[in-house]
Amino acid sequence: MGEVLAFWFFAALTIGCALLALLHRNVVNSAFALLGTLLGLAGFYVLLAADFLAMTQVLIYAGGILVLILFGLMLTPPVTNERRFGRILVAVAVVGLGAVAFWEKARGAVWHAAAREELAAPAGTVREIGLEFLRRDSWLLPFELASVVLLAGLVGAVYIARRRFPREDV
Amino acid sequence: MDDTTMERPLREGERLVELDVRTQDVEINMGPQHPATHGVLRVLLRADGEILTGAQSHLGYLHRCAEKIGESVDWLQYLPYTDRYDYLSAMNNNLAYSLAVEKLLGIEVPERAQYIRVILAELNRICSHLVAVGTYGLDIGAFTPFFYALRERELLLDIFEKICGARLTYAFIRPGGLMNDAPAGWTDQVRAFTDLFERKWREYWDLLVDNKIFVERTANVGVISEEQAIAWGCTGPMLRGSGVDWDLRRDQPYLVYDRLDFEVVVGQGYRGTVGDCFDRNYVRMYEMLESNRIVRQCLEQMPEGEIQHPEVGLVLRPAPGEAYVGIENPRGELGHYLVSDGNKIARRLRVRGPSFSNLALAEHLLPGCMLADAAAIIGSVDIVVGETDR
Amino acid sequence: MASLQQPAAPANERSYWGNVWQAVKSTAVGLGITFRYLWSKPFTVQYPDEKLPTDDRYRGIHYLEQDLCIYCQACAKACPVDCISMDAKRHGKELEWNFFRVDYQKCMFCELCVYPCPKDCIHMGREYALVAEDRSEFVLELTTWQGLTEAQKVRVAEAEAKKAAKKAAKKAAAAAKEDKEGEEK
Amino acid sequence: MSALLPFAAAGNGLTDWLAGLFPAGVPFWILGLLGAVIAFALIMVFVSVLAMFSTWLERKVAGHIQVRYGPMRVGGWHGWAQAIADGVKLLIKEDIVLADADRALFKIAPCLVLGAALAAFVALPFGPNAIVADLDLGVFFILAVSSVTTLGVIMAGWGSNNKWSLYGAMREAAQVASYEIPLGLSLMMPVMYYGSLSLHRAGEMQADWFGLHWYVFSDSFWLAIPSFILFFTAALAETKRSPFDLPESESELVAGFHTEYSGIRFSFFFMEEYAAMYLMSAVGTAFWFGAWNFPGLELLAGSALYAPLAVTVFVVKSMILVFVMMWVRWTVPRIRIDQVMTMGYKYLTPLCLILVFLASVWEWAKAALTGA
Repeated sequence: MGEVLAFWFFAALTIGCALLALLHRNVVNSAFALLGTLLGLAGFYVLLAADFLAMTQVLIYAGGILVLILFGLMLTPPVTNERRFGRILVAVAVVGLGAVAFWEKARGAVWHAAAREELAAPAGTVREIGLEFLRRDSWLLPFELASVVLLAGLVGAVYIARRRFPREDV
Repeated sequence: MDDTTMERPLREGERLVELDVRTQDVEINMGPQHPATHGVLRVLLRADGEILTGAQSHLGYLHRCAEKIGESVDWLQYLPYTDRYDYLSAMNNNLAYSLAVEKLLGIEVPERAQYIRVILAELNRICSHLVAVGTYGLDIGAFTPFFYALRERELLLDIFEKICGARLTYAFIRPGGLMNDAPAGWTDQVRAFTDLFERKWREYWDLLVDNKIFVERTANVGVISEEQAIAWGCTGPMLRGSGVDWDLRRDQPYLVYDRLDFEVVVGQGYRGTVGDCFDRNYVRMYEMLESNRIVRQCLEQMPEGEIQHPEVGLVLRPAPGEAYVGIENPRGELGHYLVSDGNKIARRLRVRGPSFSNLALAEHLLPGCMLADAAAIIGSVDIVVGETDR
Repeated sequence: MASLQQPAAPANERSYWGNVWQAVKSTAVGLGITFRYLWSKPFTVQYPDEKLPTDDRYRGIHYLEQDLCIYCQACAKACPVDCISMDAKRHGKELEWNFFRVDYQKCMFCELCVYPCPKDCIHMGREYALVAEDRSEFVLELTTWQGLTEAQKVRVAEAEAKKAAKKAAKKAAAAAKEDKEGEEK
Repeated sequence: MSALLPFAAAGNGLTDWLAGLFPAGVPFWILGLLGAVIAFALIMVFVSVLAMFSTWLERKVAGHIQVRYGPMRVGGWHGWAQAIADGVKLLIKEDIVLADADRALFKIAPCLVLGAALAAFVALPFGPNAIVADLDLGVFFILAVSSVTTLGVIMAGWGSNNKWSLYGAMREAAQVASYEIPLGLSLMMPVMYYGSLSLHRAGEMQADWFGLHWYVFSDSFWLAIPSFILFFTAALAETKRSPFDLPESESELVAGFHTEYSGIRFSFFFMEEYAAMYLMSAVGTAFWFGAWNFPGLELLAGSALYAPLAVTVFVVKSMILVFVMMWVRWTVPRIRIDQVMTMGYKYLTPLCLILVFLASVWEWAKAALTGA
C-alpha cells in the first residue's frame, strides 16, 4: 500500500512537472519545473531499490545538469517569437512514438520493488556497480571510452566557445 | 558578431578582452547606496557577466556648495567648512586652508605652532590611512582588520580630543596659528601612541596585506601606469603607487618638513605590477610608518613658545591679492586658491580636491575588470565623497 | 613576519606550490592573530551604561554664564552657520532675557563663538548626546531664567527709584531755581 | 528493501516504537509516515535551535575577534536571548513579495533551500543509535541532497528580479557546481579507509583505542590531515562561507541572492546557511574526528547516560568545527569568482586526485600486507 501510494505520488510529480516544463511560458520556470521531474524519477529509482542510481540522479541531474541548463538559459538571449503549439506537437509526437515503441515492454513492467521478490532484499548497490564498472570482463572498456568521449567533447566545447573580442575603452 | 571577430586590427582606444562566452550586456547601478562606494557615489556599470565593459561615475549627491559658502562667510568662519570636505583628514584640510590664508596675509606662524601643526597633520594622516586600509579590507571582504584599524584610530581621536576638543571635525589649525596650545601631558600621550602603533602596524600587515587572498585580489588589478597617473592629475598614494616619486612635503616643503628626515614611499610592484591596487595600499601602509617617524622627530625638536601669530586676530582683512597653496593631504594634493579684495570675506575661493581627480581615473580602470574588482579599485582610490562633491 | 623597513626587492614570484604554501601560511598567521584577540578584553564600552570620559576641552553642547552676558551678540556674529539667536530687553544695566537659543541642527561645534566673547561667558560643555524624537527639540534654550530675577527686579527698582529720585531732585532743584529766580524778580 | 524508504521497513527503532503504540492492524506505511513526520519535526527543532545558537555564537565570535562585545543586552548574560528575539522579530515581520518578482519561484525558493538542507540531516549519525536512517550510501546521500540547495539559490536570485540577486545566484551556481567535485574527492580518503560510504559505520570503526581511534590519529593520518584541510576548504565553498561567500558578498552584491527577502523567508535562508555549516561540520566530525567517540565514553556503554552523552559529544565536536568556520570567516578576505574557480579546478581538484591516488595505494598495500 505504501509503495503504491508513493508510486502514484512520484508519478504525479514527474508527469505534472514535465507538463509544466513543457507548457510554461517562461523558459526559466520550465527549467525549474524540470527539477520536480528529476526528483520524481529519483523517487522511482528508490522504489526500485536502486539507491545509488537515485542519489546519482539527484546529484548529477538536479545538482549539476539542471544548474548548467539554467546557466545556459540565462546566457542565451530570449526568444521572442516562440510558438508553444509547435512544442506541444513535437512533445506529443515523441511521447506517442515512445509509447508505441515500448508498449510491449511497458505493459509487462513492474514499477515498484515490493512486488518483486528479488529486489526486496536490502541492497548494497554501490559495491556491485563499482565492481561492474571496473572489471575487465564487464563494463570497463565502455566506461573508460565514454569518459574519453566526454573529455573530448569538453575540450571541443571550450575551444569553440572561447573567443577574443576587441573592446573599446569607454 | 562579425564586428567582433579576432582578425580585425584594433582601433584606437580598444584593447583585446578575452571572454569565454559573450552575452548580453547588463547595466547595473552601483550606488548611490552601495556598501562599496564609500558614500553616496553612484557608478553606472555595464557588465558582460562578471566582466565589466563600461563604467561611468555620477557625482554630486553630496554637493554642499563649499566653495560658494567660502565667498559669503568670513575668512575664519570658513574654517569649519574645510573640515567637511574630507572629513577623515580634517586637520590637513584646516592646515591647507590656513596656509593659503597665511600666504595672503604674508605671515609665518611661530615655530612651536608649526611643529604642532606637523604633528597633528601626520597623526591625522595615520588616522585617515587607517580608515583607508581598514575599509579597503572591508571592500575585499575582510571585516576584522577594519575594527583593529578603528581601534588605533580611536586612540588618535583621543589625542585630538585632548588638544582641541573635537574628534572628527577639528577646526583647530587656524590662520595665524592654532586655537590652543597643547595641554600638559599631551606630548607623552602622542609618544606612547607612536610606540604602540609600530607594534599594531605589524598586525595589519600580517592579517590583511600579507594575506594570500588579499594579494590575489589586489595585485595586478587596476594597474595605473606612471604616464597615466601624471596625465590624469592623480596625487598622493594614487600617484606614488604608480611609481612616481612626488611628495609635496619633500618637493615643495611647507612648515618644517625640510628639517625632518623621512622617506617618500613609492610603489614598487612588490606583489605584482607597479601601480596596481596592492601598491596603492602598500604606499598607504608604509606612509603610516613614515608619519609615525615624523611625529617622533617633531616631538624631539619641538620648541617652547607662542602658538599664535601676534598680529592675526579673529577678523582678517588680507591685502588684495591671490594665493594658491597645495599641501600633501592623505589622499593627495589639497589646494586652496584664494582671491582677496581686501575685505573680510574672500572674493573667490576654489578648492582642488585630490579625491575628485583620482576618481576621474578610477572609472577608466574598470572596463575589462571583474565586478568584484570594481569594489577593489574604487576602494584603492580611497575616495571620500564629501570631497569629490564638496 | 612583516618588517618595518620597506622590502627592497619585489617578492612577486609565484609558483604552484608557492601559492599553496603562501595561502596556507598567511591564513594560519591571520587565524593566529584573530585567535589571540578572541580572548582579549574588548576595547569598546557598553555605551548607555558606561560612557567614555570626555576631555576638559571637549566641544559639546554650550553652556552660558547668563549673569555675565551683556547681550553684545558677538558670538552670534562669529557663528558661521548663524545658529545662535538671542533676545533681551535692556533696563539700564540689567537685562531682561527673553531667550538665548542655539539650533543644534545647524551647530557644527567649531568653538568660533567662544573666542570673541568679551565677558568670556559662553563655553562649550562636555555633554554630547543629542537624541530627540522631534526636530524642534534640537533647538536648545541656554538661558537659565527668563525675564527678571528677584534680585534684578530689586536692582531695577532701586535703579529706577534712584533715577526717579534723581529726576525728582533735579526737578526740585529746577523748581527751587525757578522759585529763586522768581523771587529775585 | 531500500534503506531510503526508512520507515517502510521493520527494524527501525522509531517505527518499532510506534508499532508498539498502535493496535496491530495499522498498516505499516502509516507508521512509516508518522515516523517520518516525527523525524522531520525533530530535525526541524534541532536545526532551529542550532541556527539560533549559531547566530548568537557567530555574533559573539565576530565581536570578540573584533575587540568588541557583540550582543550583550537581550536576556542578561552576554545577550543569550538575542537570537530568540531576532527570530521572533523575523517571524512577525511583514512578508514582502516584490511586485515585479516571479511570485511562485520567489516563494518556493526558501522552502526548497531549507528543505534540501533538512533532508540531508536524515543520514547524520548523532550517536550509535541516534540516526534517522542508517543509509548504506550515507555521505553520498548528503552530498546529493544538499546539492539541491544550489537550485533553490538560483531560484531565489532569479525570482527576486534584481540584478544583484541574479549575480549572486549565478555565482552560487558556478561555485557550488564546481566545488562538489573536490568535496566528493576529498571524502574519498576516509571512504577508502573505512571501506564504506556510511557515516554510521565510520563512527563504529573509530571506537577502538579507548575511543581515540579517529581517522586523524590512525595509521593513515598523513592522508587524513591534508584531506581534511581540502574537505574543509571545499565545504566552506559549498556552504557559501567566507572566504567563498561570493553569492552574498555584501561589499559587491549588497546581499546577493537574498537581497529582496525579508521576514520568515529570509530566516529560511539564514537557517539553511547554519544548517549547511553544521551538516558539513558533522560530516567532518564523523569521518575524521571520531564521530561520537570520546575517551572514556565507552565505560558508560549500556547505561542510560550513554546515548545522550554520545549525542552531546557528537554535537559539541561538530560545533567546534562550526566555530572554526566562523573563525575563518572573520579572518580572511573574500576571493574573486575567477579565483574561486581557479582554486577549485587547478588547486583543490588536482590535490585531491593526488591524495586519492596515494590513499588507494596505501589502503591496497595495507590490505595486501595484512592479508585482508
